[in-house]
Amino acid sequence: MEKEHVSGEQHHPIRVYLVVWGALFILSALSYFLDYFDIHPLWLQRFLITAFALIKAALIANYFMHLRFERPALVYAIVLPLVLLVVLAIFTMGEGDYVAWVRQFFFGSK
Amino acid sequence: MQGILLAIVLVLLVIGAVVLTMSGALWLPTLASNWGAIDNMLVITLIVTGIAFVVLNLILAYIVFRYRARDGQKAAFFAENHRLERNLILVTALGIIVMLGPGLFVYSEFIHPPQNALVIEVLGQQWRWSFRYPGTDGKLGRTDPKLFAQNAVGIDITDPVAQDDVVVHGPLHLPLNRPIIIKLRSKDVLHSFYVPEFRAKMDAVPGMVTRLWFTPTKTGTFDLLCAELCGTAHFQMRSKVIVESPEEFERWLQAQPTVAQTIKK
Amino acid sequence: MPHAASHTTEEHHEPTGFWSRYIFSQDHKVIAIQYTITALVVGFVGLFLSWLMRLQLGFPGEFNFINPNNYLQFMTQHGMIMVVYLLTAILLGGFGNYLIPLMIGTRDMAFPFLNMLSYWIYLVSVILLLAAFFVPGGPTGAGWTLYPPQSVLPNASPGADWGIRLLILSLAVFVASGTMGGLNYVTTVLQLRTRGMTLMRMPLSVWGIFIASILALLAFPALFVGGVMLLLDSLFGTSFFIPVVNVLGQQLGREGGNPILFQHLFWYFGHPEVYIVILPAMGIVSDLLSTHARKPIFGYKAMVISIAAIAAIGFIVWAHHMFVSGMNPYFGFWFAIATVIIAIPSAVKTYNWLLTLWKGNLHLNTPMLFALGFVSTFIIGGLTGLFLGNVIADVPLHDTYFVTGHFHLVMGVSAIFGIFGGLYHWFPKAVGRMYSEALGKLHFWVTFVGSYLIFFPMFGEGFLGLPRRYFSFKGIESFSPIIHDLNVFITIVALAVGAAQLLFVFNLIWGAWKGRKAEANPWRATTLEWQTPTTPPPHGNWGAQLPVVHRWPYDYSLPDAPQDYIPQTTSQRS
Amino acid sequence: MSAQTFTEANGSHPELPATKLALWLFLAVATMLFAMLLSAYLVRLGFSEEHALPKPNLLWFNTLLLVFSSLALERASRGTARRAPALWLVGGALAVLFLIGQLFAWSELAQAGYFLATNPASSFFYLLTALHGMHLLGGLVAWTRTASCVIQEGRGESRGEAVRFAPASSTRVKLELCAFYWHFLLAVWVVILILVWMTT
Amino acid sequence: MEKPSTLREIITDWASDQPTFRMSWGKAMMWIFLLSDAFIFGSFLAAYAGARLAATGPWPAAEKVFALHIGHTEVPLLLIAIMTFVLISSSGTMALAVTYGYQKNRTKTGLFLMLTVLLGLTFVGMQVFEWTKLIHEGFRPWENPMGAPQFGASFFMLTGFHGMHVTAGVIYLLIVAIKALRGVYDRLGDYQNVEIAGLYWHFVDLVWVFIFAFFYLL
Repeated sequence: MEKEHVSGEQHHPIRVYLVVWGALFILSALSYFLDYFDIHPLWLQRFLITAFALIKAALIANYFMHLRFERPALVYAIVLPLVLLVVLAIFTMGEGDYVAWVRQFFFGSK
Repeated sequence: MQGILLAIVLVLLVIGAVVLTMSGALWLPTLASNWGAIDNMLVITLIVTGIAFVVLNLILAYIVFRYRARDGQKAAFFAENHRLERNLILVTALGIIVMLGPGLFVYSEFIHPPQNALVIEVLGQQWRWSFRYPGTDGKLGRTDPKLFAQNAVGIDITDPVAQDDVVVHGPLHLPLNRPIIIKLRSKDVLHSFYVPEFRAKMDAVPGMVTRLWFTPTKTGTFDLLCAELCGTAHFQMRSKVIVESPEEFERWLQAQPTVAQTIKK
Repeated sequence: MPHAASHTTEEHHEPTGFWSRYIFSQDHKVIAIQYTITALVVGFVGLFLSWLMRLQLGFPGEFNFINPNNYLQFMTQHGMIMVVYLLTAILLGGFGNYLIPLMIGTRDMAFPFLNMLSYWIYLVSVILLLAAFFVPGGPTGAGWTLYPPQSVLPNASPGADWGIRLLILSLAVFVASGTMGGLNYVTTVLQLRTRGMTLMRMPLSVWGIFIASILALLAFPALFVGGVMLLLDSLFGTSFFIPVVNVLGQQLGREGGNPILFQHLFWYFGHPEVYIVILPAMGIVSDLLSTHARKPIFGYKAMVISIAAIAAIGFIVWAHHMFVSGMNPYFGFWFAIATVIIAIPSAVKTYNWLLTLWKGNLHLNTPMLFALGFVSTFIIGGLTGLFLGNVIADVPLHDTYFVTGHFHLVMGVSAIFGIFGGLYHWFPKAVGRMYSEALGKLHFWVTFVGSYLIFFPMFGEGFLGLPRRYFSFKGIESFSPIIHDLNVFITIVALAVGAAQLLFVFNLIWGAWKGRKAEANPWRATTLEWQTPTTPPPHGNWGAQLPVVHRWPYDYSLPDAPQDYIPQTTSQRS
Repeated sequence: MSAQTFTEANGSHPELPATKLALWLFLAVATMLFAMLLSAYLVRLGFSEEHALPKPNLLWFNTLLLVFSSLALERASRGTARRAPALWLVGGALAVLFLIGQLFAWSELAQAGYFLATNPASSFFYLLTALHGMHLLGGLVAWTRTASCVIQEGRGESRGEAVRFAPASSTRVKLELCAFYWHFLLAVWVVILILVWMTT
Repeated sequence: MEKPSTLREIITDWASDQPTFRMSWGKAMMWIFLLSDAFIFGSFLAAYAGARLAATGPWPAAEKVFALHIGHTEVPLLLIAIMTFVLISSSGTMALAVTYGYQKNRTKTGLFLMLTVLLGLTFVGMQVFEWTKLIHEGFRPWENPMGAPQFGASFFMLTGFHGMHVTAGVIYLLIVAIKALRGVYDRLGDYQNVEIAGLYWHFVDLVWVFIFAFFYLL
């Protein structure tokens, strides 16, 4: 068992945390301003907000939760199942859109 | 003893299943719509799965008969055979492709109704069915679930297209050999439009419209059932479907009062 | 790892006193037995409810106390009890608790206190479930699928106010209990295996339970979320799932909800739930077949891979329960293809069972009979599933008795057979006494033949077009009179099979009380639980030294070995 | 043999060729990608009335090309070292022809007035075929690199008897993996074709 | 000896007879629990997306609903922005507490844990304020003056469930902090319970990132 991978023995310089912390602030502020100034086109705004959220989540998981320093066996075991959630989201959203379309199409008033 | 008995029971099971299937006593009711393709798919699936059923159960029966514990018998040791495993997987995959492949094409047909079809609206509510036909203009008037507060079928009575629509609560009359699109609505909970002889089935969902289509190919009277649990009297939510010649159908439709005549503004 | 170190070397302090030993015990074996007994008791309630339903169907109008309302309530409670509170609880809570620590060679679960809590919370959920019989309106009658709007709209179905709320509450509590249990099982399997016990040397029972626990951890959340939203719809009048509706002439102030959304959430849980039930049963049956046929399991790797594959694919097929639900019709293509792909790993398992038996030396003891019964019912149940997964063939069969027959055989009878087989198999280890073989065999024959007689005709009824969840079929002309005769027949068999389960209960109680003393390893099995120093194993299982594993668990009938089995703890080749 | 592997006394892991596992992982990711796109396609079709898309018969011909390409590579990976280079080259050439055929199919679609943004069916058709083509292009890169090994080894063997590749030789593994990737792409293509055919 | 490839490492870990995740049981369990919890929140968000897309009423603009008046200017989403910053800050202090835990620095660990608790309490307090304000403005789970009823329902459901997690986290951290300050972990010689609590707390923050993006901003 490699020693450097046994958790509880990592030593992270505090500087790393401060940088990540700062990045989180900046990204949150950026998302906020995207919304505040209502940046157009809308798809770009939505894409950026989603992308920033994902980056923030990755930062938190990687550095604050130390996922980056864990052995890949854990990392993959935690990250891969999340794909199944993406599948769920695709289909619930597809269903929502479909129902909205049906209502628009048949009842004429959304 | 147990082994022989189990083998006999399994063989009897296979024989019973085959006889029961062949006898046709418990088979689909006579088809009365264009969905012969669905029947064919059921037959294909039945053949594929039937072969698997018979073969696997007979093998099991043979095993329990042949390899039941006896004095001096010792089990053979083998734990793997990659070639055999791969071949079995290939055979299974082939069976599945044979079964599903054509089914997907039929399904594609099922969800793409023809253009020239007669559109009839079916409204489900606890616990009865109502039907709406387009009148002389061939179009159904606008509906909205919010309008159930105003009239029982939720039609927009200010819509000019709706004036000549015909609403009936009695049996559903259908013309022979003409594609029908059923637009399903529900007033309260989930229902399901189900006529066993037509094969087609679809849930009615409140707040939206679902569709299915078929072409009646036999005259006669059929039961219309509800196939989605919809509360206490679910089992009594029934109506009749009367398939008749196009002329008779027209005559019947002309005789019905229109929305303009029945619902006051 | 100071935790782990202390756990492996120290012996457990045997708790003294009745309460801490048998009631609030943290011993995984006691908890397992508590789970099993509770689940069986509530299972008998479910069985009784099915009798009532069958009585109504077989002899409509003869029993005045069964009206359409409480027929639906019986039906709903029966489904819920059987799927969740019996099968899930007994397979994960009962077998999972008993087998995991013993089979992987550890002294207890990773978190014994959490384990105990899990049982008591489960008990609370059972009490909440049964309490629904005593609230105004009775339990909900919306079917175990709880589809809105009918499940939550007042007056739309029986028990739509207090019944449904209590049920959701009970489910939420169950989810909490299941999460505690599941965390324990997964952590234990991953972190606490004894020396030499690699993952690929675990018995398939542990594999089945392990993967099923992961499924439970990932699937129950969707049920929880669907339940919370349903509860809000019921309690606070929100409109997640309720569109504009008009119930019995009354316009309700709901707007814009989508009933199909609930179905997606429910089946995102519901389909993996099927595998939560069947995977442990598959694992148990694999072990039983191998042990009693004195032969190594065929294709162990393929078995493990197919368990994992079934679990993974099981998460992306859920909407095959919704082919005619009015969802986006194009979803059908995706879900049909994904569904039949699952047939391949399932088929692999069946082939491997048969190949395990091939050229074996089958000792047809009661557990083995049930395992063979499992294989047979799984074949028929699985194959009929292909009709329902093949999207267009599902259209005429959906919501008919074909579906009823299919899922009863594949996840009802099959899973129960796995449970019966497992209970008989491990009974000598758990109580140290033998059950009566004769009674056990009688129990098997009645149950096996009876199950086929009950559920096989249902496929025919389904082809005829008989819709399920009908209180009565009177007045439907298109159904031939044969339906009535069939229903009478099914009802009579069902009563007999139900009564036969009393044999089983009697056998267990009598066996535990008066049975012949069991040897430590009556089946001459290789797996670790049979190698414990004492039978039944005490708290801590292993005495001073943890076992060390040297081989896979299926070394039966090795050609030049002195015995026809070599325990996993044996180090030399011969 | 199985008894041996299972009864080893130590708990070490079995040897698994890393390249093989890497390919499997890559295929898993690629499958996810295509699956997501196809599901998005099906989702999207649900809320649109316009599904029309001309279906050039050329596509069937292309499919045939890809089938033969796949078969040739498979033969090459199983056949003798002497015949492998020829089969290998034929397989690659067929794949290139398939790609050219796809371009013709595109132009046929464009001539019929169906462009990337015409309707959901057409945009997804372009997207899916383009993505599939890219994967095939990537495959062709691997094919080129393997080709040089095959030719070299084939040249070395051509004077001697008809020998097969040694079962564990690195060339053999490369050939097998490449051929397997081709089968995967063939399967993906068939699924795309069938789904598009059925839904439009 | 070069570092083994990722793939090789995974295979080694999963094929060995050692604990698969090379960490304590408690930490492994927390990770598995968080995965399960991620499925709860993921399902909540997926369900919210499905409900929102199908809703018939107009979807209210979140920046208007959650605007605050400062003087006479209306600042959209101000409170939410502050809440986000508070929660991120608490994550930062938590990370520091964990680091000092590694160094077995009792006072600093306890101090930063307490700070995290305080920030968490602030967050919950602001959430309570937000709820009160909205309820005063006529927002109910079943209706709201701004449009689609699903808006209020989703709001109370998502933030309520997240708020419950934060509250539970506050209590959990408080216990850990007290234990740390009283030197329990010093006596154990092991501060990993702080790390495990940290995992939970960071996860709660991580979920808020998505709620912030998908509910308030989109």
